Amino acid sequence: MRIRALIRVAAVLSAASFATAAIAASADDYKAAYAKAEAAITQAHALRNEWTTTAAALKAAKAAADAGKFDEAVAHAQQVEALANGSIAQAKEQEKLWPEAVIR
Amino acid sequence: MASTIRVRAVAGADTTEVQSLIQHPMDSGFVKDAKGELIPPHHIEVVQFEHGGKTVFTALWGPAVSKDPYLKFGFKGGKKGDDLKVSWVDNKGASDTLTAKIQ
Amino acid sequence: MLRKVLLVAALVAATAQPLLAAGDVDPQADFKAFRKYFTERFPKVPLNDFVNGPYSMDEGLRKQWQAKEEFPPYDFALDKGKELFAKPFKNGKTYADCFPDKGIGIRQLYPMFDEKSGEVITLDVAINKCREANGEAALDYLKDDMASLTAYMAFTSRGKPFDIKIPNDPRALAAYKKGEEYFYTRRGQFNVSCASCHVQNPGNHIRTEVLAPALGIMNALPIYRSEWGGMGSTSRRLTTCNSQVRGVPLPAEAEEYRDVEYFLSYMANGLPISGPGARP
Amino acid sequence: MNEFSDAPDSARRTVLKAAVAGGLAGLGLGSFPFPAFADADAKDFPADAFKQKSEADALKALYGKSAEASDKVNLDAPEIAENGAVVPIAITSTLPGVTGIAVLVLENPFTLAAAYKIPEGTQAQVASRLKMAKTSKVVAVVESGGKLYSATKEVKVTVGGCGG
Repeated sequence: MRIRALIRVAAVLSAASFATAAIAASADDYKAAYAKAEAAITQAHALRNEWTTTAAALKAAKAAADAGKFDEAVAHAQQVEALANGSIAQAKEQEKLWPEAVIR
Repeated sequence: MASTIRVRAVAGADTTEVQSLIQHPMDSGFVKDAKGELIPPHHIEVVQFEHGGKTVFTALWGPAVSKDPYLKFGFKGGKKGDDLKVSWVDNKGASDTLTAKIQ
Repeated sequence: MLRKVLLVAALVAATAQPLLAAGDVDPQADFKAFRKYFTERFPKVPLNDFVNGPYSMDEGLRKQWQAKEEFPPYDFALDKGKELFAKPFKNGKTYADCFPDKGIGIRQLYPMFDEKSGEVITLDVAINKCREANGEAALDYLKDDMASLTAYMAFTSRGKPFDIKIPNDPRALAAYKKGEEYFYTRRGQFNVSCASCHVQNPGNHIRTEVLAPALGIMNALPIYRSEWGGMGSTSRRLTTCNSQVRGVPLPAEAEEYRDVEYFLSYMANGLPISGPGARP
Repeated sequence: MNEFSDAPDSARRTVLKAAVAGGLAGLGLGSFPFPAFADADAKDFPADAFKQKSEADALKALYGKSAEASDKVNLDAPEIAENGAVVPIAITSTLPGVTGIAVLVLENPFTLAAAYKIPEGTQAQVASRLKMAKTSKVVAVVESGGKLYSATKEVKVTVGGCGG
């Protein structure tokens, strides 16, 4: 399960960096990526399961955007989305799986 | 203001066992604060214990002694009800003193 | 392990049935299984010693702890708590007016299910309710004053066995269940639950710490940690657990935290309060 | 001390008694935040010895000589420190006429951690708690009859006590 989650995140991340390497990103690309990231964070928050790394990546995205480095900003925003989605998937999966861990 | 010094001195048959705890940050000088700046060394340098007008123990401490430092030692003599005076001074000149009764 | 989880996931998906119906909350059965698990896994640890956390698991650590207990570093926090506890509010009343037995020797009764609000009230929450009822501002759950106050109240209760009641009220049972769920749910980027550490790995090292067993883990709270260089409240401990596994902590005394404290304290019924504890 | 396993009540009493003693001591017997400091004197403090980075230099600055190993110096320190911020260290000696005890942590930035003056009538024993930056040899030094004797033990530190 843990391994699977990590693989999932890693796959998304490598896809993201590949995409951004191909074409230079614009402010609009960043806005779009940021909006998606924000939506994922909101959902994770509602599930009361955010990861600390998500917030850190969001900060990095904003900083890069402020510096006009949109390639980097988009990559960070996509990372945020991937991390937030990871925590969402975890929360949903655990809703079903937790009883398996109970001492009986 | 409560004293920075806690002492427990218990008279036995032959010797008095003393334990003390002193409230002090004992900053080593190697730790950084939240802003990333080094907290300057701030530590107790000398602790003295006196019984019957005589110094029975002296501790000389560098910055490697733990926060709220603890000490345990024993001396001959001392009986229940005697005074035991404890004093400390730190590297910034702050100090405190307390006279406790031996139990 | 991985295969097992996958298998379970497949089963769950296939049957698409909730594993637990609403009716089958059985705290007593859980209690028995929980106790059996720990006593069988650690046959050499006397039952009442589980409350000493990592010190019940490791002789080297235990010796250092005992040396520190000769004159515990939390002595100052304890005195501070005593002072705070006795200090009258502006209206002349004190904490003693809010609690059974004037607040002395009662820590083992918390968390308590409050029939009026239908919620679990921890000792820390009860302290703030007392303050607010007397026109005082609430204390920060994560800060020193709350830690000192609860340390003193725990100290006056040392040796008294946990006596947590789960009344036959659907709201109390639901809170218990939520606490249990929180305890066993994996979270944070490290994907671990409270149970991953404190059920599956007590006595083992995580990085440099020896993990405490879940049985009796609440009995020592609040705790003085050498790592903190001071006394920390139950809220501080729980939120730290979250951030250590790279999860964003919930607000202090959030429902989940109160419920998990309820669950764990119930599991420790009969075991003595040992708080305030000292931990690495 | 099996604090709660065998005798919860007596353990509790011990701690209670201790708190009462501590409380009384703190209560009435005169505590002044910044009194004229008559007895312990900052001038007594061997600042130079506490700035040395090696065992030999620290001992030279403190006592003007070096130490030889002795089984009459007993150093009680944990094999693995639970936290480098608080490492309990106890030193005792069966040597006659002990006048001083010192403890050094060789890997700390400054090796000398503490020195104690032992007047006649005071026992050759002291327990305290020290900070250790990392795994290190700890050396206990006892001054007896004008000579220095030492005992050494390695203490493993996994969580350093110097923060930062």
